[in-house]
Amino acid sequence: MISPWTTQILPPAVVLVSTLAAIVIFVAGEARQRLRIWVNLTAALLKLLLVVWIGLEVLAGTTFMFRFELLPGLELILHADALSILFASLSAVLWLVTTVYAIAYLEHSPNRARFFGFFSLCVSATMGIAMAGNLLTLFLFYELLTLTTWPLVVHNGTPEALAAGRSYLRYTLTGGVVLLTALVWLYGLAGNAVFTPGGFLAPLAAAHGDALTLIFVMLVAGFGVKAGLIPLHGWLPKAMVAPAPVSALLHAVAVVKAGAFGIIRTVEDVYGLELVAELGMRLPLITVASWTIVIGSLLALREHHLKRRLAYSTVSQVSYIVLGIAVGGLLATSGGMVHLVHQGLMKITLFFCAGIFGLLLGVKRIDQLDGLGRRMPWVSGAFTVAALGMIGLPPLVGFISKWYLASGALAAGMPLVLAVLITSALLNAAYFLPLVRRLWLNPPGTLVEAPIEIGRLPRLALMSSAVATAALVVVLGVLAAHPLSPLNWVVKIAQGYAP
Amino acid sequence: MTSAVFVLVAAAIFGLGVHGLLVSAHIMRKLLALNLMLSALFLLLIVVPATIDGRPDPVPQALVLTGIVIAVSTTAFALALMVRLFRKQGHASIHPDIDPRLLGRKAPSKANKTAQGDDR
Amino acid sequence: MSALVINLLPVLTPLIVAALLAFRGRPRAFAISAAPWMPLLLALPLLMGSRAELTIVLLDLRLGADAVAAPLSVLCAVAWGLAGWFAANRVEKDRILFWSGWLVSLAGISLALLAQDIAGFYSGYAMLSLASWLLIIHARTDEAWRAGRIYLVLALAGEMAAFAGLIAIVAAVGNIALGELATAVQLEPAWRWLILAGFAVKMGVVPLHVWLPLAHPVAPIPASAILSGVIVKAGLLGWLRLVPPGSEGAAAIGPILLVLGIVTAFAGVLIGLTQQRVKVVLAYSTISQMGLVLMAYAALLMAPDRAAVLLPWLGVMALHHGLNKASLFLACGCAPGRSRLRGLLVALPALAISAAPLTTGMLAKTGLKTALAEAGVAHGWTLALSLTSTATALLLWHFWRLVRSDSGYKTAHPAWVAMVLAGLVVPWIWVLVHGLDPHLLSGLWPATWPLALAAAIVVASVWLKRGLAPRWRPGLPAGDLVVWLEGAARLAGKGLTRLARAGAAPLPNLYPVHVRMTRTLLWMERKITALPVAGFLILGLGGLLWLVTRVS
Amino acid sequence: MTPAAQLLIGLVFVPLSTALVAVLLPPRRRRWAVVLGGLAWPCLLVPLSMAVAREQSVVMVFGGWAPPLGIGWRLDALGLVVLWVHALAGIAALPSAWRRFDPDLPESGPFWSLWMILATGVNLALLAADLFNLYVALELTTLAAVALIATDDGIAALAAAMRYLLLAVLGSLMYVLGVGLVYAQTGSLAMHQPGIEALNNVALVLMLTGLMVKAAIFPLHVWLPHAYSNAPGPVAAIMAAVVGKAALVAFWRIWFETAEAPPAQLADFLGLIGAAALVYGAIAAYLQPRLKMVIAYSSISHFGFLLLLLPLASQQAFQGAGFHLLAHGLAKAAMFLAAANIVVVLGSDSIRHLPGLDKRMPLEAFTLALAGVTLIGLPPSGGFTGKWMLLSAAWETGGWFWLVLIVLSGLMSAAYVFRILALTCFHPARRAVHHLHPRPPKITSLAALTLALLAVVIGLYPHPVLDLLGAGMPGMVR
Repeated sequence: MISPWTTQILPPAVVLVSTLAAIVIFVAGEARQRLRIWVNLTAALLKLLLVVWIGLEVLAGTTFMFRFELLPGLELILHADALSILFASLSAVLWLVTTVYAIAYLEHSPNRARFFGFFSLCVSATMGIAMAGNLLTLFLFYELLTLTTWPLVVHNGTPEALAAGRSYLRYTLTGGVVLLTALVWLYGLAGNAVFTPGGFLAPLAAAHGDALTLIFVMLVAGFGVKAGLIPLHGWLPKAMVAPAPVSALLHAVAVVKAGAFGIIRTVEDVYGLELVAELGMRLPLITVASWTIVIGSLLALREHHLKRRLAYSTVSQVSYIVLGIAVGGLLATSGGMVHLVHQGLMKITLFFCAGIFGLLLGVKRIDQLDGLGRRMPWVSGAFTVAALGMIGLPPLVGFISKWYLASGALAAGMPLVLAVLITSALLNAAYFLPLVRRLWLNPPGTLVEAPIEIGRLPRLALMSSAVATAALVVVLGVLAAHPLSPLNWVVKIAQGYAP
Repeated sequence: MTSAVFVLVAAAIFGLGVHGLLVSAHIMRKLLALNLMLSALFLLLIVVPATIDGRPDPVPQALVLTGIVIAVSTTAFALALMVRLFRKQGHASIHPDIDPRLLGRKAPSKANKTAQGDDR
Repeated sequence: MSALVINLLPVLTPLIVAALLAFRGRPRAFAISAAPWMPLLLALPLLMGSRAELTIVLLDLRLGADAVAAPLSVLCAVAWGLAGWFAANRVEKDRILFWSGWLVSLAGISLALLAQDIAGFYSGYAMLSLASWLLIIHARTDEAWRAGRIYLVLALAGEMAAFAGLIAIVAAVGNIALGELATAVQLEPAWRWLILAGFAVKMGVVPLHVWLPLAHPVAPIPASAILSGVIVKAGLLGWLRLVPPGSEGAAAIGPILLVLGIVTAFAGVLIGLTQQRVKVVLAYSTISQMGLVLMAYAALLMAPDRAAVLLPWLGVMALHHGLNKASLFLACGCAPGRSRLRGLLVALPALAISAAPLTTGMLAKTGLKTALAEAGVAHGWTLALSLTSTATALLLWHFWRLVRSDSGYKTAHPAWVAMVLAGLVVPWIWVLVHGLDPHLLSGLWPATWPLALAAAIVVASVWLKRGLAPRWRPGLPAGDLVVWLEGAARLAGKGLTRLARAGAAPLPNLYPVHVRMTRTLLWMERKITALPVAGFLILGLGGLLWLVTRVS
Repeated sequence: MTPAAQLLIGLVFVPLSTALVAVLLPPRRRRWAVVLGGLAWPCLLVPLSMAVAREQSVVMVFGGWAPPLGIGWRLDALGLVVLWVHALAGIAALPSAWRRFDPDLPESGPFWSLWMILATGVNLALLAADLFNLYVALELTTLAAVALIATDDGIAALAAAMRYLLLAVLGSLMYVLGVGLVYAQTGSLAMHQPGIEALNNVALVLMLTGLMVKAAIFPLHVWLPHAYSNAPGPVAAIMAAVVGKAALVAFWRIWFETAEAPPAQLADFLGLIGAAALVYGAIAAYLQPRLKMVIAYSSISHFGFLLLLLPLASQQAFQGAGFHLLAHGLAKAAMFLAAANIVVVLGSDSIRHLPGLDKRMPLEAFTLALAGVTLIGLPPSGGFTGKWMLLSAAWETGGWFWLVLIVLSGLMSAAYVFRILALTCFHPARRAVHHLHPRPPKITSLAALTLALLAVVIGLYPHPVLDLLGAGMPGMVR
């Protein structure tokens, strides 16, 4: 058995690992590349180990809880339940991969110390969000995330990067402000309460129904900004000017997922789905999510810039999570939550590949993809796998999420949701299959720029990270029923919420 | 009755002073006006409390004494400052259109528009 | 364990071989040489008849061969294998593309055949649909792309419809074994219709048939052989799996399907007669034949208790049509007009398909008639059936006249011969193995007169110095309906893009505002910094505060 | 008289005597004297804090002369907090001042003693327990501040100093007028006169207006931006940290202590003025072409923010405002110190020179960022804590307008802070080389950084300060 002291110290430790890494990187400065690489990798590995450890302990039934009183009656709580482990392990794994990728990707670019420093900070913020034990802590790390991702977005320093950064801040800070208002209000009503499955607001519903409704709307809006719920998605496609590793991490784990995770926590652990339904907020939430799914796909359809198309696809895909949560019930909840992981894997693969194309071949637009399959079969293969997964073709992970979401929707008696899912699947096919076709079947076009030659090792690192995540997309899909698969983990969680 | 007269007089002087302080361009005039206001103030301080009860009140006297000290030092300091200013810019006035405050010190005159250009 | 291996081999081996294609040099050569034999692996589970369960794979995958899959497995093993042999020598262009599509679709159909749970079946089916797209667009001409696009749209839409239906089942009872389906769940009719429609796309039931006439001509010959011979039957498999006979409420929809079937049977022939391209004609013949299969299936739904007898008959129909149609397609690549022998080799399957006496076609017809009899359908239907034979015969005569002048490969390929023989023999073996009563004598006359009628028409038309197809040619394009559909789709696409553009209006750029603000502000600051203004501001504010205290 | 009370004398006389000694010493020695004095008086704060924590306030009366005639000093929690800001900012400013006012430079002469006189004035203003005493203290502060601004010999600085002087004097005259009226009404000058009937509104308004001038509350702020932005770096830092705040504290005192029940509508009106200041300052800061101007206008915006305490007027709000006072003071001082170094290196603080600075002066860039975090009030930082307390106070009093306003204030600060950061670290022109002067010794940057860090860290462990401020103010609990 694990000592109580350890149960207290582990959650903050997980958060702080990458913070320390960031400090070391900042202090070490630009020149010390070797040191930086080692610090990055060791920190990533260490974090992964810690998360795994905590995960096993949680599986064994240990409760992790770290409390720190920020203000009288205002606590900073880090805890670890199954849900936080889900998110934490996802970001830990993907951080490791992305670090490898980023080291290779930025091999010759300036300001690497700054980049990796904020990169690590951003990850520790994400960890904090995963481990947060109450809304205040969640909000705190949510704001930190905004702060630490902004430098990454504007990293290139080009005018459009700055513009993207501005709109990113406009959106996220406004969202943060809305959150803060809701938070104050909520604390005024309910005081300092820990996340509890099924929510803790039910007793207040009778007295302050309208207030709770309004707060719910504000919370969802605040988190929805990062989750890219339409019409709060404007920043997302712009943020594509960031370097590929950033957009990969932003889209797969850090930012959008933080928003979705916040919505999950709000619905499941603060309000509880029953209360949400009671307040008449369930249907609107479903509507917004469905609307985002469809419109996002349509917008992706009309984009001819590769990364922007991927961005809109993110907008659409992340709402699957919200949709699953809002529909509720064991199946749909599992489907939504497992999509947190699955979408992350697929999307990060897509962005890795897009980044490699952009970096090595200068390919930015879709019509430049022609015939790249011959040029880089492995990367194109990874891209294809992820794209097919996005469409939801069996036996890839996307299929598993879709399967659970759809059956959950019907089990909850909502055939329209099923219609939305099917429409989105068809639209996904409509905007992903042409890319696959261009990669493999079109005659190679002429490159806009001469291919850039990078060292063998970096090239290997880039490709292997893309291929690794693609392999995960396949394996987790094929072995979905394995007791240790994300699916089963999520089903455990969902049983806690929707028995 | 008499006190009322004093109050009125003080008010009038004070008003004159304010006008002078604000409107006149030359700093010297401003300082003179300032001293005018001060004396009006002292007059008021002496008169007003005395109207409360018959016997003279020591406190205002003390206040006025302190006030006079402060007034003198302020005036002296202001004069010194004025002289410095005059030596620097050749005239003893602080009209905002003359001083280049909105411009970078070592990079005069262009800072403004280029600065706007910066965060495009 | 062995059961596991046996059931996994037909699915995994093609995939592994397909993966080998990716590596230049020896692996690729090996893969191409090994590919044609892959279908034979299907024989293993069929002969062993063993079942396996992989609790950690997909959503608890269950595999095994059963009576429903048996005829299709045989068909797949034989037809696909022989077509593979043909392809091994005849496909030179883009072999990697061809073989990867070939192998993956093979793996898909194997999985669909062997899977015993819903998710597994759907996975195999989806794999098949997507991979056969690769076979269709193999030529990569504009025509091929168009055919591929239309096929893909229809296939995906059908898949989604089927998905919706089977998800409805899953939502009710979870991912259960297909065997228990009939009894496990009662379904809203709407869902059942979705399933039927979804798989009907593969079957080419009118009006969902439009992809067939476009896909067959552009695909390489062996590819169209299996498309038309085997892959279309996957739709039948889907019906049998997900709307099994005996599931309640299914009997009610039998008659509707019956009508659909007869309509399809005649429509296929009529449109086919107007076509001038060999493979298009064959495609339409396939459509009409599928109409017959649909009728048989409808009868099966109406008489579920006789399933034990009717299923084998359905198998006979599938085998008969699959093998013969495949050999007709292969014929297109063997210049059949060049010698008497080749003419015979074309005539045999053609006669069989038009149900000449003593051919497997007669068997099929007999089976269908018994099925209808079992279903207790009025006698008029059998007459209609006989007429379909006449129509088919005319269509195939039309085909013969076109194919005679066909100049393709000059040499015949042994695989073709083998396929023809298989078509002659295999259905008979099947009948004998299952101990079915072929009704030889009673079936002779009903099988003869339609052909005689057809012959008469042909002779008459020749005697009248006319082509079989009348002078008046309704200029139906291949894939009739699809032309209008495409137009509609284009309009819809325009609408969608416009909508999308409206959705993503860019944020206004605040910059000009920003400059103006700066100017205004600096001006204002300069103004209020001037001492008079500042001083009066102070006094004014003081006065204002005082006024505020007065109001109450 | 308690021993703690004795220390109050130290707070005033240590700086004062240091100033006198500094005048007498030869120029080369002055710095040393001031360093000693500037480090000495903060030490007194430690025991005093304990004393204040024990019994809410430390009071002393001179030589038995009871007020009104005698002079009484009183140190309460609020004063203590500002004193701490003053002390920390002063210590942090030492290195930079040491470098800036090298004895070999002509203007260095008066600076050191002037600084100590300023310190004396500020401490006195924070201790003053009666209205007239406060006047004297503020006057002293103003004169010293003006002189300090004038130590930078530029025309701009002199003009700014002169403008500051004249406006401040006008303000203080109005204040004294008000004091006179108060005395006429109550016959007492004590700042807190329990049990008097409602204060004469004219007097109240006069005093408040006078103090608003000194605290640079919009629209009476005109002297501040030019004064701060043209003053020498360390001077700007010290002034930004305390001078305005001393006046603001006095403002609060008169509002809550002297006028026990000020008219409610006046409170709301002042709140509105605060709101206007908040918005105007933020916009102005966003549009400024010079770094120090940006920081100065942000001060104006935050003073407006602090004015929101009046309408909220609850003990919790008071805690929040006091804490924000602390955090903001530290952050502002840090920013001005960093800006001072930037000016030294670039020879200008025009923001068009900023791009690429993070390479040459990473510490300064980092300081600006950290202080910015506090100004925006992002968690976890001192700014956030103060904002949160004020927010929950607004929620409790049901002041929705104020709540929304406070929340938006963070957004508005974010606008100018991130503009500066974007320019400094990420602008395309970042690789432009501009001719550079040798950078000041690292310790100056470190001092600034420490202040900024402090401003953030207090947000993590605010309890001691909040407990200190827990007592609130008389007339606060309505």
